[in-house]
Amino acid sequence: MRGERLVFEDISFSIKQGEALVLRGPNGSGKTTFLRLIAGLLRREAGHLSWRGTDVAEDPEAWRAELCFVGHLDGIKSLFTVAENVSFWARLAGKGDLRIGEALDRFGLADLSDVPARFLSAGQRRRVGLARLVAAPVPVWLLDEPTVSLDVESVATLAGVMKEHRAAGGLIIAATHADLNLDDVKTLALGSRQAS
Amino acid sequence: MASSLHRFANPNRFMRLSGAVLPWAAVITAILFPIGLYLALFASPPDYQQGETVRIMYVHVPAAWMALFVYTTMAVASAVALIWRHPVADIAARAASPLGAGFTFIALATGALWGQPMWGTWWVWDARLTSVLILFFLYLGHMALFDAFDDPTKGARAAAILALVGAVNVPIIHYSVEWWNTLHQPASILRDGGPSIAASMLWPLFIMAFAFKAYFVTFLLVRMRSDITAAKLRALRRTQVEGAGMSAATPAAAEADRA
Amino acid sequence: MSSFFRTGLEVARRDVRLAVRRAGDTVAVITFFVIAIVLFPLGVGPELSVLARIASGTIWVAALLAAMLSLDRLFLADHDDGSLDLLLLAPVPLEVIVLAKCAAHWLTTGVPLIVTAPLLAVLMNLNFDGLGALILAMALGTPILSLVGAVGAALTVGVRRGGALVPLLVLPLVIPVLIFGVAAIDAAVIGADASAPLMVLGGMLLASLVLAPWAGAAALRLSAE
Amino acid sequence: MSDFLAMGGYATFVWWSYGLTAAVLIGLAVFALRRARARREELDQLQARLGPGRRESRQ
Repeated sequence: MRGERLVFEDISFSIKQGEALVLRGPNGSGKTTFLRLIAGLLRREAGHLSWRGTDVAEDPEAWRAELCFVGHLDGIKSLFTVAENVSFWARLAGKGDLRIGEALDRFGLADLSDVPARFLSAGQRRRVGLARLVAAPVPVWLLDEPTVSLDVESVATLAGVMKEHRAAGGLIIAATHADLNLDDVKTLALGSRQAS
Repeated sequence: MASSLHRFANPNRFMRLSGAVLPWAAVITAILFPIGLYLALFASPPDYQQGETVRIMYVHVPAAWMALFVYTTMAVASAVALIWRHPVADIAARAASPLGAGFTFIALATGALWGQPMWGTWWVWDARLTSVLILFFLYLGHMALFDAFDDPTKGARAAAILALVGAVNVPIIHYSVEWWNTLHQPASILRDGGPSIAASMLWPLFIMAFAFKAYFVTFLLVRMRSDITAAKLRALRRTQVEGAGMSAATPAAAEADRA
Repeated sequence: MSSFFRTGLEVARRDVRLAVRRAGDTVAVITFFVIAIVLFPLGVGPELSVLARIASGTIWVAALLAAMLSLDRLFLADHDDGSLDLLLLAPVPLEVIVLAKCAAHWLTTGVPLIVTAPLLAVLMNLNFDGLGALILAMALGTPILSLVGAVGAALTVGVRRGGALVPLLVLPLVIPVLIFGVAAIDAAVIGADASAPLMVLGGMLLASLVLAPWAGAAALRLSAE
Repeated sequence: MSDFLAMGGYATFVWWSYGLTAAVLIGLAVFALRRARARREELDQLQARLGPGRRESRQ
C-alpha cells in the first residue's frame, strides 16, 4: 500500500547469491515502491521478507547494513567535494575510507575528487552516487533506474561493476528500462493489474 | 476489477456499529440540552456574589472540561492508530479535533465574557484560561498538520504523532502555567465552580456537562462516518482513473474529499 | 554500541561542516535574534528601568523565535537531495541519526544564540547578576528547542511549505522552556536562588533527549513512505 | 419576563455567552451534517455511474 493506494499484492520472489532480478513494468506499476519496500523505507501491509533465512523485521539494522540503495536522487551535497560526498556515505555505512580511491577511479571521478559537487553535471553526479556501491561493498544492491543520465561509457562501467559484484557472490535487484546486457537475469513483471 | 479497497481500509463493521449508536446519541443530546438550559437559566439561583453572571459558568466549565476530554480522547485514539495501525482510530482522532477546537473556543470566549463583569477586563491571564488558550493552539496545530498532507493516511499518521507529543506536554504546560501564574500573581481570583458550590448549582452543571458529551459523541460519529464515506469515494475515484488508463492517480483525488 | 556513537558523530560532523561552509544561515538567525531585541527599546521606549524589567522575557522570546527560523534546515535540505532516504537506511537506529542532527543544529544555532545573548542583555540593561543565570538557562533551554523543534521539522518535512507550519506546532510545546528560562533569570536578578527553575529546565532537557528522538524518528519514517 | 432578560444587569454577558456557545455548537453540527450528506450523495452518484457490479453494499 502506498498511502491509500494498493500498489501491488501477492508478489513473491527469491534470488540466490550471484543472481540479478530486474523489475519490469509500466510507470506507476510500483517498481520504486517495490525497491523501497525491500530496503525498509516502506512498511508492508502483509507478507514477509527474509534474508539468509531470517525475517528481516527481526533485526532491521543488520539488514540495512547488508544493502545499498540507489534511488532517483543521489544524496549529494553541493557544498562538499566529490571525495567528501563519497567518503561520508562510506563512513556512514561503517566501511571507512579505504576504498574511496578505488571507487572514484572505477567511475572515472579520480581527477574530479576535490571539485565541489555543485559544478558537476547530472551524469557526473549520478556516477558519484553510484561510486558508493564500490566504496562501501555490501552483498545486496537495490538500484532504481541506475542508468538514468549516464552516458554510454558510464553504462558500460556500471555493467562491469555489476558483473564483478555478482561474481563475488553479491546480488542485485534493479528497476530499469535500459538493458544492462546482463546474462541469466531473472525478471519480475510488476503491473498492478496484471500481477496476482 | 480487483477491489482497491484493501481490507484494512474498509471498516464496515464500524459503520454498522455507529449507525446503531448514532440515533441514540442524538436523542440523548436533544433531551439533555433543553433540561440543562432550563436548569441553568431558570431553575438555579443567582450567586450571592456574582449575581446572574454565574450562569455563564454552566457553559464555560463544561466546555473547558470537554476541551481537555477531547484532547485526551484524541491522544488515546492516536496511540491506538500508531501502535496497532487501526484505521478507525486514525479517523476518530481526525474527526475529533475540530470539535475539540470548538469547545476550546467556547471555553475561551465564555471565560472572557465571565471575566469582564468580574474584573472589568476582557482577558485575565489566569492559569486555567491560559492553559486552555495553549490547548487551543495545539488543536489548531493538529488540524493544520493534517490538512498540509495531500494523502489523508499520511496526514493522519503525522497528526497522530503530534497529538501524542502534545499529550505528553499538556500536563507540563498546565503546571508550568500554574507555577508561572502563582509567581506573578499571588492569588488566582477565578475559581471555577469553587469548592463550596450549592447543590442547586451542581445539577445544571452536570446536566450541561453530559449534554456536551452527548453532543460530542453524536457529531464525532457523524464526522467519522463522512470521513469513511470520503475514503470510499477516493478509492472509487482511483478505480475510475485506473479504469480509464494506466496513468498514476493524481493527487487531485485527495483534493476531492477534503473540500 | 560504539558504532552508534561513531555514526552519530559522522552525521553531526557533516551537518556542522555544512553549516560552517554556508555560514549565511547561522548569521541570518543571529541577526534576526539581535534585530528582534533592538526593536523592543524602539517600540517600548528607551526608559532603562522598563527595559530592565522586560529584558529576560524579550531575550527568551526572541531566542525562541530565532530557533524556529532555523529548524527547516534540519531535514529539508537532506529530503530534497535524497540524503534523507540514505540516512534512514544507515545501519544504526534512526533515533541516533535524529539525535546527531539535533546536536549539530544546537551547535550551529543554539551556541551562537548563547554567545550573543549577554550582548543583548547589556542592550536591554539587564542587571549584571542576571547574566550568569541567562547563560546557564539558555545553555539548558536551547537544546530543548532543537530537540522539540526537530520533531516539528520531521513532521512537516514531506509537506510543501511545511516550514511555515513548524512554529505553530513547536511554539506551544516549548512554552514551559520560556517560563522557566525567564524565571531563572528573574530570580537571579533579584538575588534569589535560581537553582529551582534551572533544575526544572534540566529535567525538561533530559525528558526531551529521550522523547524527541523517538517521535522525530517516527515522523521521519512516515515522511519516507 | 423583562427582568429575566435583564439578567440582573448582566444581560449582555450572559446572553452573549449562551448565544456564542449555541452558535459554535450549531455551526459545527450543521457543517458536519452538510459535509456528511454531500459525501454520501457524491458516493451514490459515482457508484451508480461507475460500478453496477460493485459487490460491497454501501452503508
